[in-house]
Amino acid sequence: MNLNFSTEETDFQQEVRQFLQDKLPKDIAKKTKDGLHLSKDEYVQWQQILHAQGWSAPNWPVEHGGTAWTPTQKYIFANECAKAGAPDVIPFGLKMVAPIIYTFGNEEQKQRFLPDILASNVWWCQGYSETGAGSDLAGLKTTAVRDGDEYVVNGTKTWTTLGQYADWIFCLVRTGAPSAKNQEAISFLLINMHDPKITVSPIVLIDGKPEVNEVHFDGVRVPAENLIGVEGQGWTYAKILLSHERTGIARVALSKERLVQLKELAQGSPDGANKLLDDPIFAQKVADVEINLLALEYTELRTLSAISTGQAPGPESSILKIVGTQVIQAIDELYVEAAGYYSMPFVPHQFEDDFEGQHIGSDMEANTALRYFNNRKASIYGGSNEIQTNIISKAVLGL
Amino acid sequence: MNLNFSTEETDFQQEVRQFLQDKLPKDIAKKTKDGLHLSKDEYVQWQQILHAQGWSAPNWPVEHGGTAWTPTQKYIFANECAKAGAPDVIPFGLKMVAPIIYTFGNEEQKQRFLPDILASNVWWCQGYSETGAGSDLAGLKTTAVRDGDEYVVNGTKTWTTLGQYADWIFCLVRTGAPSAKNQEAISFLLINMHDPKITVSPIVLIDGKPEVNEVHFDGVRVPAENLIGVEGQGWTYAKILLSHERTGIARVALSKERLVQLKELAQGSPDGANKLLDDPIFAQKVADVEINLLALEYTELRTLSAISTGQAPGPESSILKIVGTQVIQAIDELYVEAAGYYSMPFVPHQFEDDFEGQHIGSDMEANTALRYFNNRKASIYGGSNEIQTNIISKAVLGL
Amino acid sequence: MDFSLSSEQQMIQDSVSRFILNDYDFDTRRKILKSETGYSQKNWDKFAELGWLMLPFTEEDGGLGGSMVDLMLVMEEFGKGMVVEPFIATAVMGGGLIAAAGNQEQKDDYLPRIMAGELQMAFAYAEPQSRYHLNNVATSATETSGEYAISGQKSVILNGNHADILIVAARTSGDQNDNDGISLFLVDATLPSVKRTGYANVDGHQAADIWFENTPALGLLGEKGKALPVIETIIDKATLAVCAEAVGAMQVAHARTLEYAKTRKQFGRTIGSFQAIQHRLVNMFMEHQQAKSILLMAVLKMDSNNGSDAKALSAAKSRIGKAANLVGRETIQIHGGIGMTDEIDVGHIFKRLTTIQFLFGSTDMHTKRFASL
Amino acid sequence: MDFSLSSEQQMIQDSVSRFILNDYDFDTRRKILKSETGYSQKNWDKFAELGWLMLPFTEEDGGLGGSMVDLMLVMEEFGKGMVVEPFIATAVMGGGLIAAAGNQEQKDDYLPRIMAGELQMAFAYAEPQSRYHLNNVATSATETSGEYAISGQKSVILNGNHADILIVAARTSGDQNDNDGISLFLVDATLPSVKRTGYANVDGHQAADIWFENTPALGLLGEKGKALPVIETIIDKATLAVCAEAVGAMQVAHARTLEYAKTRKQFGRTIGSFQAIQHRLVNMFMEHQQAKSILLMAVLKMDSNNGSDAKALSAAKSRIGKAANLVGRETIQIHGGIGMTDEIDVGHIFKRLTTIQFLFGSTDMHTKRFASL
Repeated sequence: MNLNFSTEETDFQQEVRQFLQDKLPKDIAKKTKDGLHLSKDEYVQWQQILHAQGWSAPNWPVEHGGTAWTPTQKYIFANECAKAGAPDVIPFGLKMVAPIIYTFGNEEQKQRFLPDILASNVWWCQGYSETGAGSDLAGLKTTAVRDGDEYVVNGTKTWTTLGQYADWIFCLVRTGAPSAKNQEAISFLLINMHDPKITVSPIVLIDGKPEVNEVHFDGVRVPAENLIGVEGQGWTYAKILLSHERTGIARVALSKERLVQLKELAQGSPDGANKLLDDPIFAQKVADVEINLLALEYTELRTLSAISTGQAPGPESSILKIVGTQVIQAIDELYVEAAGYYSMPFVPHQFEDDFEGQHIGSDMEANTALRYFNNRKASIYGGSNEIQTNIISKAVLGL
Repeated sequence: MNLNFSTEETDFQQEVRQFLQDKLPKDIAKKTKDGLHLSKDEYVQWQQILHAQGWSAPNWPVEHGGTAWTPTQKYIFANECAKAGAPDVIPFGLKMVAPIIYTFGNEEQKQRFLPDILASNVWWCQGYSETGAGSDLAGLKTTAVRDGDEYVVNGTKTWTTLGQYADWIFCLVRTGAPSAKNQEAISFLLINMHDPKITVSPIVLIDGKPEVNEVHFDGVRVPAENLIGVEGQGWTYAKILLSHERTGIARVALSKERLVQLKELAQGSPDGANKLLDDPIFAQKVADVEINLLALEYTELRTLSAISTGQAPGPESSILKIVGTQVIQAIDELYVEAAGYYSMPFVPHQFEDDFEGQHIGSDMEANTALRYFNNRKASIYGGSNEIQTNIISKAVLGL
Repeated sequence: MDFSLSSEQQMIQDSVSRFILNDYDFDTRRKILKSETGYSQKNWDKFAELGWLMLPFTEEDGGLGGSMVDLMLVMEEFGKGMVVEPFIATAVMGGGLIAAAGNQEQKDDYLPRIMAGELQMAFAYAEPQSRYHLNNVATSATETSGEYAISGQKSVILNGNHADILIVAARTSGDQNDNDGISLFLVDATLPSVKRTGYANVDGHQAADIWFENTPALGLLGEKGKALPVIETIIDKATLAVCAEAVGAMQVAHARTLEYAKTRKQFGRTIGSFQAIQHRLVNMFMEHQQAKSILLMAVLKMDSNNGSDAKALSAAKSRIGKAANLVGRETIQIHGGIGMTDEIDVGHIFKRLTTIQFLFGSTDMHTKRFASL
Repeated sequence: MDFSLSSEQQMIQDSVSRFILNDYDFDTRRKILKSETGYSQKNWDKFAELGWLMLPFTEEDGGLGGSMVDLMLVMEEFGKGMVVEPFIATAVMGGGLIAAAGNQEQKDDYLPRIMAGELQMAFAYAEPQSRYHLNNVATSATETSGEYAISGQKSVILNGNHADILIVAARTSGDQNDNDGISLFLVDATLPSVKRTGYANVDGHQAADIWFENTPALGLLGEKGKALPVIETIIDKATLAVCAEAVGAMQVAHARTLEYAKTRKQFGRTIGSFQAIQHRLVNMFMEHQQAKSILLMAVLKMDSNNGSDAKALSAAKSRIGKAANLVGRETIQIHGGIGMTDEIDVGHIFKRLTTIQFLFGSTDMHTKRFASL
């Protein structure tokens, strides 16, 4: 057993640090640390900086533009990015549709789509969920009926995160007869969002932001060449992807950085004659979360270690998403508590770049409740924690 | 709305206090406060003192020896008893079989059994549970086959609390064919424990005490006149009783008194240079439990108030058992924590009356872990908390 | 011992309940939130007309002799509709302070107008550094020939942007954390030396940060330097009000979630047929019942102790805060994505249940206060 | 970064695992508990023979250079069998103190006998008033012409009744709570001035309260008055040992409960088919995994820091204490009545998981210590 980084790994860490210091725009880093929403341009700007460095897609195969990093390097990269305040890359292109294209797509599709995803020239969004088909995706109703060389798509996708910016959407659609078994009726289709028969309507969430959307397809004609793989295999492709991507799912690096900031906030939060962090009850709650996060970090490292020594990830990897979201939400609550009265004002305009009025509380304080509200989704989307628990119960415990 | 006691109620409170001061044996009170097991003689002694006062069966109808107290009087009585350290009466005769006898028994059975129960001349135990039929009583297998004027009983009952002392046992037995519907196959039978074909084998629990037993029936012949009510109705009788008895199920009075003592213990527990109760974390945990108990007390009072104004108890009454056991077990844990290292020694002999050696820790400390272990049963027996939750889900929430 | 309502109390409850049902549905509330003031003057007039603004005041002061029970009844129903009109700021705190500390002239001047719905009030007590410590006051009032001038900043003052009159806690002597030396002042909120930045809170309630710079006071309210006990009592009363509101809100949250679980299908079954969801719905139910019980405890103890029982109040705030936390979180989680949207009420209930946990002192702070008393 | 075991480490794990499987089943353990000494000399001899008693010592001291990883491997397996032999008292604490603080003569005198299984040790540190504060020492040692005489009481000393040699923490100067002025002494446990009351703890481990009255010490161990850091380091090492033990015990507790849930039927179905039970079993599983992870963290950090990392250790004790609490309680609750009986192992696992939560400092104490470092 050995916890130490090799010389190569230490060098790599240094290289990442230097890159972030030189290339990460300061305003983007500040917004990210304060937990503020970035604009489309800011995301694209950062992802293109990563691309220029060759680091926009660490998980891709090298021949398509991946980095060939070891799990340890990915761990180092994630930690350094979080510490520096680098925003997460928007996952829909780089982390979600690309692996499906390079794994199941044909050569033409790879040539056509992957370079623009790698370079963040094109913004993708995800079309899985529907009203009535949330955690239970097999119940989806959007249809794609073959008509000559095209599919005609009708239906509505929902919870489409940042779909308002998207050039393309990847969809699970029903191509089989309604009576067909669910698994064999679903296909994976790429659709150009600029089609006039697509309308996007924003859904405002409880943090007041239109982060997600409904996407309506009203007789959209999609070339059959946009079908990935075989008709009727879409659900299989999507599931393989879900179980494939483990690195970073626990959001350890981000939570570590947020705890550092939380302690700074609490150290600076007056509590009458004292500081909030001197309150033994608050300090104990922070320590509890910090300790749980430390355990989670080692749960993730156990998984990485298994992968890097060629073993299959053990049962411990199944808990990463659940515990990861529990930690995120616990940290959110502590932020709200640290902000006290200043968690209450709803002042989104003060985060605008051109805002010149009186700031209410610090930006970090004013954002705590919104972030708390927004992050309730962490235990709901991507397979709710209840679904994750059912999966562990069945797959790991054999119940 | 009105929280105050009437003059009559205040007078009654005074009368109860005086009685307890005069009549409750001091050694019994001390043992009870320290959470120690009492001997059979001590239980009987106290119950006969209550009987002499006419207070051994507050819930019984007046014609059989009840007190005709109002719910408020019962509440006062329970609180004063807990404060004074009066032990609970053993429930099997006075609170469990007696109501079944006076509600469903015939005149002869009432004459024969009730006076001795009232006077604690006879010790009863309960024969419901069996291996394989715990929370799911309908699965019980002990049979009573009619043979002339007798039933022949075969089978084994388990978890029979204090059955080693019992003169009589009340049993749920299967009188119908194995194929009959469960509800119609079960009868309620009273059986004399002195029958030589009954053997009692103790089950040692994790606190090291043989508090419960297995009771084996090996062809025991029971006169048919010992059947209560109608054959096949036993399960109905037992269920009516279970839903009937609400007063005191939350153990509020006892928990209140134990919290008072816990705070005394923690106030006297050195913690290096300080006292344990000055530790903000420990104090907060005690306060959390105390507050939850206060809420529970008012949940019980809401139930009593509804009953005393002639209404049906509301849905709030369904939570009394669950929250009551949660509070009991939380208090147990705090006691163990307060005792620290002195929660660990297993020294049952030092609680014996004639023990003359060196005491290890105070008696209260030395008993904390045993009580903690023993009270894990509180959420298991009498319908486990899982069963209670299922009942609320179905009956109250309509799920 | 009797927990049933008197016929007068039943009437109050019915009246507020009808209002919520008929005049305060979710869409109406949304419109109110989006209006310029963020609350409805029409509703406020109605509150006055129905006598609800008289409830917190004794008959001697021209009110309806309102007890804590009355306050509980109103606020529990308000909680079911998530009422955003500034009842607590104006009637409970503003009017309450004048009733508790004012001289006859001040009472005669303000109370009738408050009860008539003609005057909006705010109580400016919290400061950026004070957190929940009511004795921590940096805002100062200096006296010059009988006139007081106030300087300092007040934080997140409910109804602070709409108030006609502010009651300001300011220090007339002592150090920042002294219990003695805090005084209350009536201040004309429209003076140019009162700078207000108003906003809505995340729960839709209106609030403001307020800066005073040598602002002349209309007058001293109560005894100079001795305001802390009065402040504590009125904050406790306001705390009781939000406790009752939370209990009402939790009832709706639980009912909505139960209803959703009974209708929403996943994997071909209603989600309420899954035992894990059932047990969590039972847990929410138990939390709500325990919250309701401890609210009753605090109300009855305060009423039997001249309207003040800090230990009982803190027990209630602590326990209700815990319940609000669990019920709020579970409401969203069991609803899933739809519960996260601005479109339906549960997300808004969740937000209000969240702010109530921190309003007038956090759950932990009240637990600690309970233990210390 | 590599968490796989070396072949030597794998051998240790296999060897202890085989012993538990073949020689330490539940019935054998019951017989050991009921024996006069409460532990098995035969097993102890075997521990010596297999070299396990040499594991905690460096090669320089004649041991096997045992790292924290080695200690973890042994203790995790011991936890699966709930081993009651005094490995921690004698080898980890007793021997560990001599190795850390003793002079060469003392090492030569004691360590070989400890490693050979010929000497039983106990570390007498806790006192009735000290709780978990290692600096709180009232027991005194007074010097007369180079000889020390010890007086005072020590509480719940593991293996205290069977130890041949005691190591006693006593104050040679300073006030009761001073960090300076604590010294360690070797004491012949069989002297008449050493009064011992032995007993089994609720978890089956042997312990004693010990009274010293002008008891002559065999000698000073380490530097006079400077023992506190040595004591802290060795108690941390013992704490790590029980943490590893708890992780092993939790694994068995979870496995037993899972097995029971898959076979026990209620209402015509296995209880493991009820979703509420499934989710609770998953929760237990997650607690065990998190406990295992933080144990690894502490072990690796301590090993990379000369065997000592108080912050990492306290994090582990805190997190593992929480996990042990939940896993222990759920094991009993899901088993129901049968889990409460002395007859099967789960009740005993529960008891050991309970005592470990308070041994060498409670969960809360270690959380606080983590935050303070």
